[in-house]
Amino acid sequence: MAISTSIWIWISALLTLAIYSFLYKDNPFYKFAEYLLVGISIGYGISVYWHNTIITKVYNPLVHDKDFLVIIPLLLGLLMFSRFFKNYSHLSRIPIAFIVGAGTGLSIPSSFEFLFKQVQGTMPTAFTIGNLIIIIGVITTLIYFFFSMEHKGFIGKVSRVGITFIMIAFGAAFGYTIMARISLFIGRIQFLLSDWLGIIK
Amino acid sequence: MKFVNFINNIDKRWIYLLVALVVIIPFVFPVGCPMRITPPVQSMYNYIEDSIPENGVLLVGIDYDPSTMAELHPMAKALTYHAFYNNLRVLFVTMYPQGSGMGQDIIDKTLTQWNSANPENQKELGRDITLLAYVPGVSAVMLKMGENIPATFNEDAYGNKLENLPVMDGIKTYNNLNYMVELAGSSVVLSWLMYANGRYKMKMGIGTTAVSAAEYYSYLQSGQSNGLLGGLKGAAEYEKLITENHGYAGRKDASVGMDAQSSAHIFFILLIVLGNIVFFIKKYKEGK
Amino acid sequence: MKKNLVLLLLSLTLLFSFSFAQEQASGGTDLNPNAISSETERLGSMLQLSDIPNDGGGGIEINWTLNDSLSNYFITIIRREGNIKKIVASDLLASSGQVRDVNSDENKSNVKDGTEYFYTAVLSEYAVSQEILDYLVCDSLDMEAMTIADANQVYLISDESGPVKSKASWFNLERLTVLISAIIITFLFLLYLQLARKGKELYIRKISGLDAVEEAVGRSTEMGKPIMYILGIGYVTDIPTIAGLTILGRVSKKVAEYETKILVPSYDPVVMTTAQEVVKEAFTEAGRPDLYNKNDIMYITQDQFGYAAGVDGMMLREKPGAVFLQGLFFAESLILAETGHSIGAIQIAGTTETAQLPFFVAACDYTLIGEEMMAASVYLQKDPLMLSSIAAEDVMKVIIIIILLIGLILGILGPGMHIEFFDKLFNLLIEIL
Amino acid sequence: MFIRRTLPLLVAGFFGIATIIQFFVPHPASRTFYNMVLDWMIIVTAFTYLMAVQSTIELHTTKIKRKVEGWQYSLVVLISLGITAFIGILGGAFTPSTILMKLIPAFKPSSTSPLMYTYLYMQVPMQSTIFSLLAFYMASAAFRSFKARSFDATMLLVTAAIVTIGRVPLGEFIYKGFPEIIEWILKYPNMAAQRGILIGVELGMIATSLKIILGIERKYLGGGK
Repeated sequence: MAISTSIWIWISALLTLAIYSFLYKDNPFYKFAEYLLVGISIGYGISVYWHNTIITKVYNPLVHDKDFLVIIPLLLGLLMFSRFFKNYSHLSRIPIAFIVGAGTGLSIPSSFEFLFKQVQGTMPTAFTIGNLIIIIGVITTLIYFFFSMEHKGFIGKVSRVGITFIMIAFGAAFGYTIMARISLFIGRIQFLLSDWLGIIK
Repeated sequence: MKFVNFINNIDKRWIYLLVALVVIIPFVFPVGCPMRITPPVQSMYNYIEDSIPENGVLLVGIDYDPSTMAELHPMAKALTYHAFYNNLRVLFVTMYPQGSGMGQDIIDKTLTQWNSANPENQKELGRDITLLAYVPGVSAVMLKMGENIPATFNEDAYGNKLENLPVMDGIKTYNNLNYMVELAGSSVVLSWLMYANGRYKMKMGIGTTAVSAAEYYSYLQSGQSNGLLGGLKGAAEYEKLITENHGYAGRKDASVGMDAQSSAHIFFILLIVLGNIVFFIKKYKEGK
Repeated sequence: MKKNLVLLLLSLTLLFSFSFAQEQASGGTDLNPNAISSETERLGSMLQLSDIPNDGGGGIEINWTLNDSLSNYFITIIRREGNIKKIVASDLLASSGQVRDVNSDENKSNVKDGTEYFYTAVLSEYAVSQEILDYLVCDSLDMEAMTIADANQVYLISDESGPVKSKASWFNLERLTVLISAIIITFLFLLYLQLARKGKELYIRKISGLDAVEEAVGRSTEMGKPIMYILGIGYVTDIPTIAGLTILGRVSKKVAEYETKILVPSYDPVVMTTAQEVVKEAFTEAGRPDLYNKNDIMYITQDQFGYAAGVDGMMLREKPGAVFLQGLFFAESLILAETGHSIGAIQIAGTTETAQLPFFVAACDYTLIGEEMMAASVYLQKDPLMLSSIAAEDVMKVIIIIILLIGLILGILGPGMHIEFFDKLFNLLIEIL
Repeated sequence: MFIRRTLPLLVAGFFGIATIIQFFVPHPASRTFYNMVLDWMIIVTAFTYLMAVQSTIELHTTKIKRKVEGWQYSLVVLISLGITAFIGILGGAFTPSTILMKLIPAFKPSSTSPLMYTYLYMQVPMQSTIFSLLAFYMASAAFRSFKARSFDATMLLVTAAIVTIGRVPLGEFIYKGFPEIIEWILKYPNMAAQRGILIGVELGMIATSLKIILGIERKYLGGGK
């Protein structure tokens, strides 16, 4: 294997290095890459919204299917722009209220279902030390999140056990995330050493 | 105290440099740390090795994008090689537009490498392997595959009609496929388990990122999946298995990374320990 | 506790009706293992048809039971509606035992509500050829025939089952428990709301980290540095973001009192404009509307790492003395917290994402964990109406703990000590949840 | 006053309650409503994204006009944004658009769209590189911030260390029992605490959602009475 001849690989490699240069210190190369990323990610977002929303959800239903109900969200969306006119800026609250209202309405039932699944999963189907630990862990953690009682005396001790459980969980999550992030760095190094420079097989 | 001050005021760029070295050096001078094969990896390997007849079909779900490519790409490659060694046909399928690029990349690389290493057993795009075209709809697509795979996709990702491809001979529904390995780091795994495995009784294994591996252990326990590859380590174990049993000699993306992974983890532990020693010395001195 | 009892009782009734329905549907045809080779064997009417319960109509469920020895055979299902025949599914494994004839996105009127349908099954050893499929749906086929054959194999045809009609339900009984618990929490909430209105004082414990807000703003002012408030990458529909906005109101009021500057880089323009209004109001409340600068609350980009890079760069340029990270955070959390740590800012973080909390705990001075953060936003308002939600949540927690304890006791007595009665009760409890 | 405050609260309340009721009703009418609300949300969200684009363009044009330090970088943003959006809209997002295929016959329905090139070779490498910077930040955090200050922090540290070392070949080489220990930690104490936190968070979410629907929580509308 030898050094890559593909212009695209070179672009990727140079941009990768430009971002790593930030580890040394902030510099024009990093700044260039940073701003470039902002620019192209917005450009990408516009394109995706254009094809997946504007065309498929607004233009096609309106023009091809003659579904005039689409005009309502269209107007709601346009109301967002009232923000640019001082006297009418409050109108933009209506589309926001719509998104928030419908969003919370959609989330409440699934939150409950999720809750049930968690409680159900905690039930000890077999009597083992492990299951006992799970029940104790869940209950003490919940008691840590008690707000209408002061954490003193018995409650205080129980919530101490709860926070210990929380810390063990955080430790495990931390360990696993270290592993994943190092894998990502390994991935970039492989790209640089192999796809670009061709040093390793 | 001098030492403590030195450590405390150390420029963090030195730490960055060390991290980089700790990862890069094992690449250039690999050690090849011995590795134990974990049971979930072994069972996936055994299923593909023993339970799929020659010319059987392995379906591989490429449902990841470049952000988790480092962990999942090596798995896809190892699985493809394993299928080639056993003369199985491989079908790639993706539920995400970005997955298409990933799949094409794997097919490209594995075919070139395989054919140069095994001139006596050439593999061909369209006959032994292909990538089904991307069709939007996720769960709708999975369900439709249970009724008619060729009608769901019509074409492969290279624009060839599926009915003209030898790789698709006799493939109509999930029943004609022997095994599926789903590679993903997101909730799409659950959809596959619900539809392909739950509704159509497709035998399934999962390959996923280190972050999700802990979560997906529960699918292993429930028997919805009979194997699990977790993170770069899982991929490395799989590479080890095909190396030992089939004499695989190509590039081992994951195994090569394992030395780096090991050394980086040790380095992290050292950092934490050192940081704490300094912390306690300082506390002790201040306490006096 | 009374409510809890009602929940149990209601769910109990529900459960019985379910098991009753299932009993009705059971019972099947056992078949001679050699059935397929013997042309005289009858399959009988092996299919059980039913409307799929709790759906929006347009769905028929077809069940069958076959002898285990036939589990590797293939089943093809044909539907008849008047004289029109259609293949519903072909080459199903006989062992799968069930298939659903439903509407799909491509064919929305596949199954019409109220229409009478009849179903027939065809059993074969190997996959069905296209010719046979065509033959099965053609008019000339006599549905009374029991077997047909082609060059490869013999096909066994069952008696026709039906008629069956699909219908739409108005209430999904499977979701009754959700409805009941939603009613319970709403009731508790309204109860405490009423109590609060009548002047009952609701207690909320001190949340460490909140008292640090003033200290952080003050120290930052002393050093002549701005404050940075990061709302994460959530949208205004995300509850953690809303909680973050509430805390922002409080922080910016302090900022106005200290006459310093607050920077709010945003990920989402709606969050940005909302944040602008929140800050503007807080400044007005503090009597310093003149200090409010709309441009200090700016939009960066709606791209996770583009945002992280942007905020990171801004942090290094502006060197804020205090950094607040309150909202929804994902992988970018560590970049932000570590950069904040490196410029020596006091950091107060809070999020509901469990995967990110370890880094906040590690790199920040104070961290509000999960529900603590949401409680903090309530605590800051000190509004009795708001506090009532905390009280309702705590009662729900007590209920959950009690259910868990009941489960534990039943678990010890039932699956643990194999006392059948408790075993049944335990399974019932699991079923309800 | 009505339009400013009451109407938005009514809108939020109506759609909140309607979507909750929808959850319990499987009838086709309710499903049509559900799909309609989802589509509406997608459309309105697209407009809020448009606002985002407008804000960015405004921010950077102001910088360029005023020649703020580093204004050249703002030019980078505007130019790259313009080019990407242009080729994206004209040339298709994931697969080439029909216009592009007519203009340049080399593009087939199965080939990669031009936008995907900027995505695969510019956006992706930069994003995954920034992601991998986390490995470095984490190293520095491990060194500087991970102190066994208290019993809690010690627990966190010890667990993190066991998981970190036990999940790599070298760790297994050092002590064979590591995988079992880690499995145990993940399955029991870790799972228990995760559940406890999640139950708390979900309860908090439900309570806040209720307050929104009832019109008690109104921070999302911005301040103002």
